[in-house]
Amino acid sequence: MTDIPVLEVEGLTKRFGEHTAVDGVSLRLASGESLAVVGESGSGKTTTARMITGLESISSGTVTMGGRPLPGPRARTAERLAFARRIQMVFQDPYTSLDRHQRIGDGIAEVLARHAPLHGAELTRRRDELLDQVGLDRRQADSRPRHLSGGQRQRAAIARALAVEPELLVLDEAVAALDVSVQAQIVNLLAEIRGQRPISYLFITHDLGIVPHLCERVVVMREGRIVEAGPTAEVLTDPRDPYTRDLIDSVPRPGWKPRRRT
Amino acid sequence: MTTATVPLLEFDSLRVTLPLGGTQRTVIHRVDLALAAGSAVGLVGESGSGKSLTARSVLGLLPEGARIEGDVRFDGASVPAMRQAELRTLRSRHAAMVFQDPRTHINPLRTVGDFLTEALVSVRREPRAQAEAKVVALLREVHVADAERRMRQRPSELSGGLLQRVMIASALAVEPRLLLADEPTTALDVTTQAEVMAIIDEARENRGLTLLFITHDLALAAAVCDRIAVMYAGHLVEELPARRLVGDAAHRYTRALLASRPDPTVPDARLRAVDGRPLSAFEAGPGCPFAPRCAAAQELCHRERPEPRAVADGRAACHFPHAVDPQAVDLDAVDPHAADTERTAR
Amino acid sequence: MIWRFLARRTVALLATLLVASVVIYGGLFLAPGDPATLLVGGGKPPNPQLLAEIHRQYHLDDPFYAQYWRWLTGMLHGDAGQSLSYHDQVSHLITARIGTTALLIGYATVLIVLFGVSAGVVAGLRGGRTATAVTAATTTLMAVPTFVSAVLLIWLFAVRLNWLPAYGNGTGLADQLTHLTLPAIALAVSWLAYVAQVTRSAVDGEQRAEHVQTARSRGIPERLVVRKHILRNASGPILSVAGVAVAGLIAGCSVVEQTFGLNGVGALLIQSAAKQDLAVVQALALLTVVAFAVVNTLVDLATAALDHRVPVGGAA
Amino acid sequence: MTSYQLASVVGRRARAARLRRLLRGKLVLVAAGAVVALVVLAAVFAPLIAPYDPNAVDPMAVSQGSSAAHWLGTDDTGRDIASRLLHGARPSLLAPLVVTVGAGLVGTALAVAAAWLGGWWDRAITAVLDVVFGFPGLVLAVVGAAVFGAGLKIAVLTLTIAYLPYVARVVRGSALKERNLPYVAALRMLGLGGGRIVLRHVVPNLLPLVLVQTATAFGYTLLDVAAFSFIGLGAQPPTAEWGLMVAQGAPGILAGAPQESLYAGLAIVVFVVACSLLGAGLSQRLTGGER
Repeated sequence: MTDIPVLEVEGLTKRFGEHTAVDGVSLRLASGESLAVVGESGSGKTTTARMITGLESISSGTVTMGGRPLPGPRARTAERLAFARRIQMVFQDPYTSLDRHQRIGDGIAEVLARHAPLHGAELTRRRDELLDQVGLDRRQADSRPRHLSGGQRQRAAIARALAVEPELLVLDEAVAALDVSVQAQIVNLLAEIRGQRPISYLFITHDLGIVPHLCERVVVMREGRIVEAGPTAEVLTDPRDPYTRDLIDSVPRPGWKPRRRT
Repeated sequence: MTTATVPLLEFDSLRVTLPLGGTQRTVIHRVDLALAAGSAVGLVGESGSGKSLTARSVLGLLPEGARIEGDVRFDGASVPAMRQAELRTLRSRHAAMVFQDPRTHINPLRTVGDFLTEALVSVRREPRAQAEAKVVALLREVHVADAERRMRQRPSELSGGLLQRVMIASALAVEPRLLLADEPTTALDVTTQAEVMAIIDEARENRGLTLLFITHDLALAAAVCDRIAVMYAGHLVEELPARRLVGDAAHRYTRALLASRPDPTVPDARLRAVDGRPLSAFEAGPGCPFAPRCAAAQELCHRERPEPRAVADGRAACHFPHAVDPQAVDLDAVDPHAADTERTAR
Repeated sequence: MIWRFLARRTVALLATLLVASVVIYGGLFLAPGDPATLLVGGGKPPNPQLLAEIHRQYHLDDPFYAQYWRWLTGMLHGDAGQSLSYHDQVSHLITARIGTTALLIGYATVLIVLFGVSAGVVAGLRGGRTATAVTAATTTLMAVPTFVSAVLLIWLFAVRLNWLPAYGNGTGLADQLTHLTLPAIALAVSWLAYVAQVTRSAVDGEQRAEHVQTARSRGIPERLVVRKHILRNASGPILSVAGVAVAGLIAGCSVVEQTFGLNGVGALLIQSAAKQDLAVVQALALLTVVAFAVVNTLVDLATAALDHRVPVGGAA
Repeated sequence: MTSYQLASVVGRRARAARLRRLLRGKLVLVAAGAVVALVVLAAVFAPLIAPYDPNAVDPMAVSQGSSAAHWLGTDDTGRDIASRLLHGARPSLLAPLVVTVGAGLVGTALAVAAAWLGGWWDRAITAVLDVVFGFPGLVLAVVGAAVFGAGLKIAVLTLTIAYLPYVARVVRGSALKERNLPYVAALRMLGLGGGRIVLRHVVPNLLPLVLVQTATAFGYTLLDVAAFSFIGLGAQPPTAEWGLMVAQGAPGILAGAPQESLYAGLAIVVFVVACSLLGAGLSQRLTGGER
């Protein structure tokens, strides 16, 4: 089991008409590992994530999870549920990634009931346990999304994803829409969750700043291709690719001065 | 900065209330800030801090029904007291603003050239040809290649980074003395952000502009500004020289903000979160607005609102400012309870 | 790009009209029993000899597509057949009446554009009380159906005040216009209210747009902000709602013509429907659908020309 | 983010105005709701509250004005107008109700199917609806009357078909937006079936919109049905129906007895205004202030 990678992506490509959005991307993610995919707009990072999660069709290349291919669009219920337990996703916008008419707790209970033979009190107990893990209380569980702050909604989205106990969690710009002080809370929460259970992260981000706090390895994408890959500390302190260097040099930090590339 | 000269821009106990939800709600509690001519000040805060409204008050662009107490003075003249004609002169000749999202802030139906020359032709009565030559030169100055062609294009044909340069050029076109930049790079990629900031920095230097830079990014503000002013829930909580930010920030909130965005290239920099979410100005209680989230808060902090006091060569509105230690940067002092980060998550 | 857009819209228009014509013609065969009885006209007891004659004259024993094709090609040549209740060529009936209808619709259109658009613009720009007043007035007017406003207008202006004639067409342009004034108002009023409401919200929306705020922050005089930014950008939605209104007038004119005793094609449509004179109904229904579709297409084209953001090609 | 502040700045005048409208709106909403409820109750209990048989002719009391015996007067055959209005509320309300509910249900189902299934299904459904959209409702009803003979049933059927594309267009647009929201993708990834996502999540989220649409459309459908009866192709005499009453009272206007037309017309206008205010108020409550 440990030898089989959680996720293996080979030559993944996406074409929209004449435009190639993702061009031969290959990734490998071992069990419990956390990988950051860094890139700017148009780098193809989100399209890559959407192909891996089955939300976007694949032009060419393969995605295997635990040695099995992605289920097709006409997959049976059992296959779909099994896939759900392999991979889950937390989306960028906490305002639209929750059903606005469903109470937070009900949303989690719905997912739990779908995946586990849980009923009544046991279901409620498990639901509250999940909510507690992400730092939400009963009052928030009984609220609809619009009464929660951005950070709280993102916690709810994380709890919902954890309800199926996935092997891999794809975080698609999951903290980008939040205030700076709240971003840190969510990043810490994610780090803590990984400390407690065997889960892998695929962290899609444009923001290099958070990467070292969550991921051991990083790949940098530009215009659909991977330009650099390696251990986070190595890539951030000693980038090989000029674009990676450019990206790192563009992050404001003490003593930094904005410079034009041209 | 000598006290004898009049600052180009001065906020004097500015307080703003807006009619929201049936009552007059406070959106800015208190802002005291002076910008000397030629200086650059970064106004930093999270959502609901009131930083954007503070900038808007300079151009008299506050929402209808806004009530202003205190004063905003441009070159000694009170902006809230200005009549329409004076306000128009201020906007068209002395101060210009760069907005966050150029895509929505530029009329999508008209050409880039129309947008750039509009103020020159309609307000300053410059001949069209002269105005066009001027803005084409400006586009080149902000490093827009192919300026003549861009003039004839419409906003939808330009990328976000390019459009923001157009916005900057249009601000520079009126040869203002004050540039207000409201999160000009938030909608842009990091590499584009660096370029756009470099362009603003360059223009400021070449023209001796005064800059009020609104952002949520402390490090970015510190990189292009002389002084930093931090806002929280409608209060200006700290003001200090940019170069002393990292070591000498006295307000707990400023330090917390710094600790939640450590330098990614420094190994083992620790990410420290503050509990809770940023409050909006109208949610602030009677005490220090940051007290509910502050690890060092005492009983006094919840009861009494701190007055801004001089700390080193800046000011901070904090009952228990972080003691400045010139020897070491002790970020841990922000957070005396080691378990606090974890409590956040629980 | 624009030509491809034009071509696509034209093809769509023709396809719609083709399907519509099949439906209109095919409706005849939906009715239970022998379609010939329908063609005779309601009320009369079917006379076998007459039925046989009609079968022959209308080629009712041919297959459907052949009949349809004959009918359609006839229509395209201006030959809409024979009306059994009016004992006249359908095309004669129509040409004699279409002028009145066109004048009525034109009159109502002018009223809508003149008063509806300006009320909306003023309400949108001034906001506050003006907007509330206009919204209240238009909400009420939209609820007044054409036939009720017609009856009210007749009662007030023709009976009580005796200012304007209530019935008939009149002779000569001036007299015709006088006779058409009350009908045009009755026809226009609810659409005028609708156009005013949409115009108000379009202007109000632009008024609050961020690019308008930019223009104000640059010290552009308010008069220019209004003209070059607010009205310029709101003109697309205003134009398209005006188009919808004109299309609505085409559909609504029959009620007005009927009420005011005007001799137009709308009244003809109602009367022949009541007599189940299908040849006339089919011709007029097709004419209405054509006019309706052409107006809609023209408005779409004009909107696209005004606002280049409307995608005209395959890719935006 | 600053967009919040921006919104509050940009929404300036509107927000203050909306606030005032909301306060006043509550009163208006209650008033409109009361009118609608009253009319509906009157229609339901018409036989109990109407003072006369709506079809009882009284040659001794022809075209009378208001009196203690006949509150709203009598028509040209001496029938009591008040009783006819009360009874007339039944077909006048029921016919448009069937049209709106029918068009609302079928239109929503078609729209959601088109948006959810996408591709070929979407194109086919949209094309059909576009053709129907090319027929003005009244013209379709007139053709129907010409083929099948005049009557309310045929009017209801044809108007239902004519209204379909209006409902479906709006709902399809929103359903498409809804389908592309991340929460739908999230639910799919969580292993929920398409049927459950549509019925338990997407449709409930569209419901406020459909409700507002139908509430507003109801009033205007009533106008169309009444117009159809007015021109003589809908309800047939001696049925008491509002549109027909306006028509039957029309000759009386020139004769100086406008009461039948006026009161029937008034009934239509008041009820439709109440409906559209109710729709507007509901739309603010149900779809406003979300997110």
